[in-house]
Amino acid sequence: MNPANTAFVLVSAALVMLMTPGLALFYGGMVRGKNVLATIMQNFVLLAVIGVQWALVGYSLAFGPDVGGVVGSLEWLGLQGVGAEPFKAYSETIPHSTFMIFQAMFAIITAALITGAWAERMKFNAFLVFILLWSTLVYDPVAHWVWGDGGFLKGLGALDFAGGTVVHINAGAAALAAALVMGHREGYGKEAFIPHNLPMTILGAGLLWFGWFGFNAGSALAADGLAASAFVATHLATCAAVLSWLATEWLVRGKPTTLGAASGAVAGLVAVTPAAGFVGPMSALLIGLGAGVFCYLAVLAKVKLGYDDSLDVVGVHGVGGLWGALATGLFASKAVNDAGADGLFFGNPALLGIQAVAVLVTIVYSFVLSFVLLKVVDALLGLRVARDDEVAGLDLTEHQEAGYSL
Amino acid sequence: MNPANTAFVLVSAALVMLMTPGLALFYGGMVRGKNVLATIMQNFVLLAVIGVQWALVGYSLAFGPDVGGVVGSLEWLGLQGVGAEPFKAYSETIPHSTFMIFQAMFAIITAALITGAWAERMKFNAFLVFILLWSTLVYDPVAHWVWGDGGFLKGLGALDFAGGTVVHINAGAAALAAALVMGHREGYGKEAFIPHNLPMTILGAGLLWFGWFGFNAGSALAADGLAASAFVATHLATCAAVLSWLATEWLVRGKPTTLGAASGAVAGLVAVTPAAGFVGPMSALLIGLGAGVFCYLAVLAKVKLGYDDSLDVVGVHGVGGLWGALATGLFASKAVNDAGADGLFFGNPALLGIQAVAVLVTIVYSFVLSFVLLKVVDALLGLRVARDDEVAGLDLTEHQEAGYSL
Amino acid sequence: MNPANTAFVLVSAALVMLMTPGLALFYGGMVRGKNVLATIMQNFVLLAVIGVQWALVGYSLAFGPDVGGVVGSLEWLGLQGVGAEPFKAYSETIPHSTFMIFQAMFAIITAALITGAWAERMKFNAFLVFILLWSTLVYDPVAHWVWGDGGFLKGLGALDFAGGTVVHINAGAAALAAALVMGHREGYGKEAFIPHNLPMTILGAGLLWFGWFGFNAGSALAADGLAASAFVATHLATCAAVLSWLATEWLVRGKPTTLGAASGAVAGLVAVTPAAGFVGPMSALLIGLGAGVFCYLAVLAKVKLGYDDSLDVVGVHGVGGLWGALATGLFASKAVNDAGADGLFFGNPALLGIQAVAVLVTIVYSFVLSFVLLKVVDALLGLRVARDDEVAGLDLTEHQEAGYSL
Amino acid sequence: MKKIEAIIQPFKLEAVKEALHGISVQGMTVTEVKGFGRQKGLREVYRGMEYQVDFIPKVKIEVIAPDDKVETIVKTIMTAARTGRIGDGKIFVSPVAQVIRIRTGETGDAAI
Amino acid sequence: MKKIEAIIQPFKLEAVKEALHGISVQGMTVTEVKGFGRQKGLREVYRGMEYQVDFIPKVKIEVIAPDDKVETIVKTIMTAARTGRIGDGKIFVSPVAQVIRIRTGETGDAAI
Amino acid sequence: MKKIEAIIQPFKLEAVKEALHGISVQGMTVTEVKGFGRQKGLREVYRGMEYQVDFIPKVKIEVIAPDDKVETIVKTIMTAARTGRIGDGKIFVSPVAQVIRIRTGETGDAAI
Ligand SMILES: Nc1ncnc2c1ncn2[C@@H]1O[C@H](COP(=O)(O)OP(=O)(O)O)[C@@H](O)[C@H]1O
Ligand SMILES: Nc1ncnc2c1ncn2[C@@H]1O[C@H](COP(=O)(O)OP(=O)(O)O)[C@@H](O)[C@H]1O
Ligand SMILES: Nc1ncnc2c1ncn2[C@@H]1O[C@H](COP(=O)(O)OP(=O)(O)O)[C@@H](O)[C@H]1O
Repeated sequence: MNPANTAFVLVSAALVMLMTPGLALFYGGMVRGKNVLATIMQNFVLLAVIGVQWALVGYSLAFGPDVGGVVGSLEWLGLQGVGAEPFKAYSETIPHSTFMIFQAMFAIITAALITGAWAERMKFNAFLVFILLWSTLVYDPVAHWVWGDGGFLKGLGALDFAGGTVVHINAGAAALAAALVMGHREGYGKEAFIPHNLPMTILGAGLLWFGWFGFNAGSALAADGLAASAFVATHLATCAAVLSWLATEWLVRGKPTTLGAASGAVAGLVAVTPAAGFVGPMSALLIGLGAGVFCYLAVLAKVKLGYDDSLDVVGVHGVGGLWGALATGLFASKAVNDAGADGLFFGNPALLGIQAVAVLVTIVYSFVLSFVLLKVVDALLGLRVARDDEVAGLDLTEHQEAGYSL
Repeated sequence: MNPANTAFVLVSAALVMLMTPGLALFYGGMVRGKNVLATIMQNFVLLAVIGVQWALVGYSLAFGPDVGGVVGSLEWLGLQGVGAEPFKAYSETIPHSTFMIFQAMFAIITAALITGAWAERMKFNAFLVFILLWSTLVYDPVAHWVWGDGGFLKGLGALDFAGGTVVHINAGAAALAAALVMGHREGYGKEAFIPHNLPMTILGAGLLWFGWFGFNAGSALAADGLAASAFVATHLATCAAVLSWLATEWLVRGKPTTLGAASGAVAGLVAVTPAAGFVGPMSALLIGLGAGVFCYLAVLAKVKLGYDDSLDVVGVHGVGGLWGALATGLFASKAVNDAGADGLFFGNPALLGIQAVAVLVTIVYSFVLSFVLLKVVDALLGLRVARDDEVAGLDLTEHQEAGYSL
Repeated sequence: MNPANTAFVLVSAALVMLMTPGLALFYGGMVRGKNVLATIMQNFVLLAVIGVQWALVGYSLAFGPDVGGVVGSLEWLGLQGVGAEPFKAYSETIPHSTFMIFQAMFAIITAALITGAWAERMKFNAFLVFILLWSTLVYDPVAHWVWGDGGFLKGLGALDFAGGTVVHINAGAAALAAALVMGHREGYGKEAFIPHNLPMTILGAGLLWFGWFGFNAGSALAADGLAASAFVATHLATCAAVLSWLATEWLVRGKPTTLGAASGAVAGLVAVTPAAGFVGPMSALLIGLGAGVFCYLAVLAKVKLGYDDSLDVVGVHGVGGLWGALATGLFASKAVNDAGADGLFFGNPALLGIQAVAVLVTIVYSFVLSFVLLKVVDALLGLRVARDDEVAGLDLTEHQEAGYSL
Repeated sequence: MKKIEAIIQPFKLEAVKEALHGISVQGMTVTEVKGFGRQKGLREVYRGMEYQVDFIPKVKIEVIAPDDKVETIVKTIMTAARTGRIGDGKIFVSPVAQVIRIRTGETGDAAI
Repeated sequence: MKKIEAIIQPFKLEAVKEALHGISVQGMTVTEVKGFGRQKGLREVYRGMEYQVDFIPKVKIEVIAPDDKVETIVKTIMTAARTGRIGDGKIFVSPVAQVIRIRTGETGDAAI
Repeated sequence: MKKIEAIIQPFKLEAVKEALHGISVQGMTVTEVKGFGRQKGLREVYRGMEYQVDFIPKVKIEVIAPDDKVETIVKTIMTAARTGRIGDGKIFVSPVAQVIRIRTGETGDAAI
């Protein structure tokens, strides 16, 4: 037990927790005023829903004693035996409960990310049912594969420092399924869907950036040189992605936008997540530069492809996570973290292959299962609010509230 | 001296500090737009007012060398002798000044909580005078009784990990006195008092939740298994309270609201505060479940009972704190913290009795003294703004500002 | 290496990072609605611009191996050799990369502070060019003089715990140059320039206060008694400045304002910054009291003097930093920090002289070079947007966005 | 038919609405406006700068009514909106040539 | 010349605008208003308190037009704004004595 | 009596107000409106999507005045509001049958 590491991971857990309200604001500012509360609510309530699910079953499924490499057993249901003693396979220096609660925040934010795909049109009850199923049947197993003691992708040697695959690709694939299943918002292509409050979005981006230091540096599970390295990589990739998103936008559209800066930051944070603890600062810069360009183009491509992923979960988290996971296969270096591996640019092309496999498995599993689950919930409850309710706005019709009464 | 513990408590102090701006937003979003600044101001300025009071006299009264079990002596006026050396009775491993500043943030937020009771109608000068008197004559002694070295409720064996009694019940009782003394807002029962900016309230709730990890886990005063346990209990109780508040609301009113989610979160945070370091995770879940239901019903009851506690300080902090203090008597377990005690469900009914005594003493003392102090200040300065000023809004009439000029 | 110190400084770095979004909101709320995004953008984008500049050249210039006492060499370009090993001259107990990233956040916020001077009228491209030049040619050398190993002001014995000279006076002098070079906003003196969203400004102030604990306490670079002492001094000076600003305002104008409370807080934080690790709590109180009065009067004086420093960077950061640097010469005490020095009130008048020299050198260098750089950029690109664009607002004309579409 | 426009104090809106309901006027349209007149606006202070806010927030009520109801409506508004202090506002009556209810196509008094 | 004022459902604004463009009406002025009428507002709930929001957000379109175009414009608005449900709104037509274009000083029909 | 309505550029409000004060018109009512006309709105860009914002923020000034003052007022507004560019706006004059001051009950010119 090391109190410094415990302090660091507990504070990191608090930082990651703050990312969910941060995301709520990031998303909330981008929708129209009539849907601001419904959008925020779908994030905020996940703190509670997934928080409880995690304690009851999720943690056990994701990190519990391995069952065939694919899922954790039910031994730790209700956090049985998850106490002050460290669990060595995850960390020898912090209480097991500290690791558990740190990971809880990851499960929460992952589910929250997806909500951007169906913003402004999904029923609250259907949302609750779907997300519970998704977290239990998709997130928990995937987390086990990659991070769980005995997980098969971990066994393969796939690297995912803080969740490029588990969190972002996973959420992005689910978001794509959701956008396809749910269809366009009313008025799509005809009306202007203009963000109602961009300062709120920027505030959200600021809180996300802040919390992400806990996400990535905290994933070192110790307050050491590795944590510092991950912290630095996180910051530099994010900086670079802001610049490259803005530069691309400036070239393509003629003006750099504030929403572009915020989006670029998130893209950079996403892309560096899997790599944070495996790459040096200059590699992180390059990963960030790539993220800003690729995600911006992915967002533009959405319009061409014609699906309505309201807040660009696919373009930012899916594509950013994909780039980050592959980039880990390019830029990872044992000089930075010898518990990791060397990537293509450091003489080991095999890692890129392994990363590609991990990515592919996750995309296919997450997309297919999400698609099926959405169809099931649609059949049972209906996924979309009534047309009139959508026009009137979900704040009033789903929650009987108004965001603003100025 | 342990640097890890020092780091942990300093960071916790910063987190608790952030709760006061968080509360300012939580409250500020719930009032009408014409009172947003006045409401925020009454919270923000307390950082300064109680901050200075604490350094000059408050800390000495609350934690200074005991005088008859009821109050601290004046030996530490102006922080004399409160320096880098640990003060063993409070912690052997962190500087005395660290403990002092951590506790300062508690004194600040407690005073701030009460401001919700008289929101939208209290004069700023009367508010300043009252709150200074209250903090000195009510908060400081009560803190001494429960937490001070030699305090009589501590001697009795009452458990209050992070302030259910000292902070929440204390504030709730004062709020009730304030609501009764000040009377209804103009237009009460006739006009709709609709929150002017709920996203602001949600942001506030998010910051409160975040900061509360410092409040509760930080109260372990060490980065150890106990802190981790308190952190986990805090999160789970809060999650459960969000769910139970929403569920009750859904049953009673037909829709789950965003304000309900935020309110439930605060209710859960309040209720788990006294228990955080004494109960296991499943007990915390149950405490949270209770908090959501009880506080929601208490808020409904207010309307029946007819007093105008503008922002439900009594219903959320009073009732939530009461439930939490008693629940500590039910769910506390030496298996979690052997410096604590067993509660009723762990074979020791005596603890519940002790908790009840501590609660009762605090409620009576706080309510009576608050009532008297309010009457005195009313006689001297008048508590309420003029009717016309209330109609025009306190932002303009008390501060010559407008919240928004969009 | 000490993990507790590493944890403390990493978390502090995250806190300081949050100050820039905090400042964005603090400033963003004070401008008119049509310029909210442009104002926020100029802060947010600096995270990225200076973040990258710092990694590529800035850190090496500021902290790299000394060249003649005036600047760092280029040895550490691209963070070469800045890794997990501590660099003893700065700290023996934390990774060099941790120190580097902590300092990165200082370089960012300093540049961001200046943007308040030209708010509502500067072109985005000219801003980018100027700020890059400024950070490289002004900030980096000045940081080297005061904090760099071998810096000449450090050699002189000038004390600047967390950046009164390097950050605030430096930014204030640049801001004065900018206000003079750029001239008045359209409508200055005729139209009312009313803050469009004061709750946003208060939120910003709250985040600044929170983050400033990382700024000042983190500057101890260790989780020890000194960090605790700096933390306490920071809080108390800020509290006192809020009170003294409000009191002065109350006397002069008849009402205490919310913006006054927020401004007082920032003034106190600024003034205590150089002193935080060298003064006791009661000295900090006095420094804060002075800051509130002096900065308030400086802001009033601006109107008389007739320059248009839009958001009072000179009055708050310039004057506050000046007062803080000199006050360090008055109140510093070896009893608090024996690595420091005694000030005038502790028997050593020499320190005050040294502080005055450091201040003077910084003001002259920063003002003159800023002035020249602004003139150069003006000649190349033009500093100001077109008159019509200024009337229409910079959000639309510089970024093609609108802050709100409620 | 006539259009009756009343510029009133915002806090009187509730009372005026009630009073109009009392004489069976159900329909009306309300707009937030800024009034300039004899009533002086408040001063606001920001960082020591004082600004006279020269407009006053007001509310404009528009009611379309048959000619024979105009007098009653005007009187009702007057009574309900009056505080007797400067700034109580004005009522303007102007001619309307035609009224149509969109839903049904009804015109004239039937459409009101 | 006449002024045509239409109070319509906000979500019909786009359709009405398109329809008016279709008959070559380019100029109009739009205001956000609160409508009171037969249509009932929604209930909002805050911490268990239920409030009937009695006004409905509406949009007012004002078009000044030469006398001979009034009928077409009114018909066009009617068709485009109609859903057939309560709350569709009203159209009022009233006389205008003079119109001036500020930029050029043109008056009468030429100024529209 | 007449009602003079002017739709102007928001940044001209101050100048028009001053000019009207200059000819002793003290009272007026101002509303924020959205104008559609010849003047093209700006484009906004969000994540690469470009939206033509087709309305322009405008300000509507309403002044009720005795018949004999109408011409001066219209001229004054014209001069003060003019930039000579498209989008300067329009002035409409229409008849008013009656004016009442709520505070005093005065009617007609005395109520203005
Ligand atoms: N000539 C006018 N034309 C249009 N609106 C007016 C006129 N005079 C006054 N108003 C409106 O009536 C409101 C009240 O007028 P004011 O002169 O302040 O007080 P009173 O109604 O008591 O005479 C003003 O704020 C303005 O909105
Ligand atoms: N007499 C009236 N004067 C002014 N506005 C009216 C009047 N009656 C109705 N309105 C406006 O028309 C809107 C629609 O009226 P309502 O009675 O709800 O339905 P409908 O248009 O189907 O008759 C109202 O919200 C209000 O804005
Ligand atoms: N026929 C009309 N009816 C009502 N308002 C109009 C009409 N034509 C124009 N307007 C208003 O006048 C404003 C200015 O008109 P526009 O055609 O842009 O330029 P200009 O005033 O130079 O002719 C518009 O934004 C609109 O608010």
